[in-house]
Amino acid sequence: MKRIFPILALLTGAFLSYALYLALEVAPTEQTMGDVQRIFYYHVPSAWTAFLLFFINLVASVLYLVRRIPSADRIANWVVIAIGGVTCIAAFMVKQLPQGVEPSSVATTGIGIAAIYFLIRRYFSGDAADALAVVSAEVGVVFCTVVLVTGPLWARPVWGIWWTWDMRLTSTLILWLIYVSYLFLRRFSSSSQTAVLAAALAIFGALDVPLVYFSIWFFRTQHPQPVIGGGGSIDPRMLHVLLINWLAFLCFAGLLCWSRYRLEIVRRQVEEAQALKSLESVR
Amino acid sequence: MNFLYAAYAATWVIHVVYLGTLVTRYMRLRRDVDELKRK
Amino acid sequence: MVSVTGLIKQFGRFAALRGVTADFDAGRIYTILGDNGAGKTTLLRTLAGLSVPTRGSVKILGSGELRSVCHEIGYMAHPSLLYDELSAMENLRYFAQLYGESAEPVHEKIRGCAALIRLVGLDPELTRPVGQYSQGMRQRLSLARALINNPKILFLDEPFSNVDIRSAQTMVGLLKNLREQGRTLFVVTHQAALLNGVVDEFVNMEAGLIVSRSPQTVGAQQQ
Amino acid sequence: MSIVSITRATLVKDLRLEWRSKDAINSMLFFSLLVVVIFSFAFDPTAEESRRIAGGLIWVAFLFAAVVALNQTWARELRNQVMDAYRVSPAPANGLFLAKALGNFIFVSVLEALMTPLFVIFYTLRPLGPAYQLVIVAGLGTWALVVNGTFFAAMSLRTRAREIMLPLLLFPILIPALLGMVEATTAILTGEYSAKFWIALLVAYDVVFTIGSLMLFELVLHAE
Repeated sequence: MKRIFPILALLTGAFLSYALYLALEVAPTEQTMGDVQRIFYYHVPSAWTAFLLFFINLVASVLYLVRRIPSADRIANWVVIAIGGVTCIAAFMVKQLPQGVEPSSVATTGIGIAAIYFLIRRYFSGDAADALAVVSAEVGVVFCTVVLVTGPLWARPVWGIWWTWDMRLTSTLILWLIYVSYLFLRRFSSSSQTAVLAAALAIFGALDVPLVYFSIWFFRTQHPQPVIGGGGSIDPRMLHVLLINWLAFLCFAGLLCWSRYRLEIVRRQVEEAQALKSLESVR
Repeated sequence: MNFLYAAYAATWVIHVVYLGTLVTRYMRLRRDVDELKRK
Repeated sequence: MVSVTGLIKQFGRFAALRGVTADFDAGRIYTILGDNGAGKTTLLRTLAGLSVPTRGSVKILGSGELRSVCHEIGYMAHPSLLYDELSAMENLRYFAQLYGESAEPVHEKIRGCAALIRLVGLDPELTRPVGQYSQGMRQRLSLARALINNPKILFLDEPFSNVDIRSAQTMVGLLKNLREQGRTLFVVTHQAALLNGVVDEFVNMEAGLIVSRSPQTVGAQQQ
Repeated sequence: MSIVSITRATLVKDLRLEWRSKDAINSMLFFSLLVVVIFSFAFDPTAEESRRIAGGLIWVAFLFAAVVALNQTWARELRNQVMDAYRVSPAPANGLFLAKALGNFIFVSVLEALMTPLFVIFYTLRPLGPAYQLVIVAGLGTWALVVNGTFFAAMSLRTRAREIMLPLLLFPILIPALLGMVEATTAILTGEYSAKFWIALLVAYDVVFTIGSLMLFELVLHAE
């Protein structure tokens, strides 16, 4: 198990360098913004990775709470299947989707949600789900910080302002605030049931996201301001580089999560061993 | 132009700092495990 | 009546309970002894369903689901668990409502609370807020509160600490009567001497484990 | 032993306790007065401009006073560990939660009732839009503040730094509601656009988080 880690680390490093090379050299220069637009290849993949990690945290938190009561576990399974199914059907039924969104991508998101839920449910039992929640929250906050740093660095040269209450940037900031408070709760908790408290906060955070989205969306229509990255179609070559970068970031995030997860498991074993003053639990 | 390199550099600084915290936590943990093994 | 298996309670690097397994029968007074940090209070709170064990299970009256038997449980601790600004009667009437609209009408319940207050040697008509009671009076009222729903099991955590002798002896007398009525009592205390001649079994705890249990033939005390 | 009777009994008990020793309400009223005066010093716009920023100003002042009040929610239950008496009893956890939330709602509303006229005096405010909607927005906004505040106050009991944890947990989650309150109030004061959307958002927020709190409170109460 230990031998694979360095090999994977090297591979990921190579992949990241290749992606960096693509972003800096190969991708076409954007006419209006010039080379500074290349920040796009780091800003957007980091955001997608952060959102994915926060979603994994939500799933792990729900699973941790739901697994304690068998009836709740069954209900949750059916709810997730329903979400997956409805999203797929809605993808093809709904006539006017928001511009630039194809039914296929909505359907894959629906299936993706269900797939992630059942994958995590399959491989992460009770305490492991809680460890996964900690890990995904922490690594998610790191990637979210990257987004909040690269965002203004991009907005300054192009629109002359450091910060804009753009819909995506603002919801990323609020998600960042929610998950930093999540990490604070875990750090300051003096109860032996920290996992339960953190899971409850994660669920509250998830309930908050759609409300954040709608409130910022309407706030935007009343105070129009420039939109980061602009909408509209994107040059296929740019899209190719973007996806390569995203893949590289996902591998990197996976590596980070894996090592942080190992760290978390051993930390808990050491804590338990110190508590019970016995050794057999440390593997 | 330097905003581009600043953004890329900032990204890697953040990641390296985080990796640094992971390494220090791992070292401290290694020390605890050895201590436990000795006891 | 009450059984625990493999109870572990871990607070970060410290474990208050490190694997407690025991069985307790009905109609007996168990006194849990041990120095500070031995896990006495944690064990009592885990039995009463106030503290969730990290591992292991608690079965009370044959049920693992503590919420379904909590109407049979009375709990009392060193803090009074009463509202200082309310009088004795107001306190008990409020807590009686927590135990639900039993069939009996309101005045029945009032008489029930008044009887309980008299049982512990206090005056129900006393309108003085509980905050101005002496520690002995307050602990006796707390015992009355723990008896509200006629519970089968009573958990008492340091009921006698800094309580005047007369109040303590009244309480010990009460505990004896409760035991006679077939209830099970668990008393965590440092003043074991007070309970001489009344205790059925001493349970000695050390560093989160039960190290010895010395049943007492009532009357013949080794200590 | 329905939730309604438990909630009523607990709420009546809390109000009686509050009435017996009015020190909590008096200190909070004076604190709110201080907050209003300080805010009025810090921001002293002309009448025309004041309508535009008054919404944000008033709600931040309310938030300030509410957080200090919410930190006292469980103070009485902790003083003599009375919470354990409740937790041992078969009474449902949501009964305690609803009683505490309603108690807080009344408490914070009293503070707002004092602060609002002072703001009107200091800023000579006269709403151009439909003034009755202000009461709706205040009610919905205060409930959003109080239902999450009570929940997170219970959650922060289980942490070391109790006083600071409540705002740390509450504010990020409260942002959409806060935005709704401020924008709705500004819309009504300036009368430039309708506050319908924001009121709808506040209703949605209240519904979502009341249900969320009722489902998760039992876990948080017994998480020792």
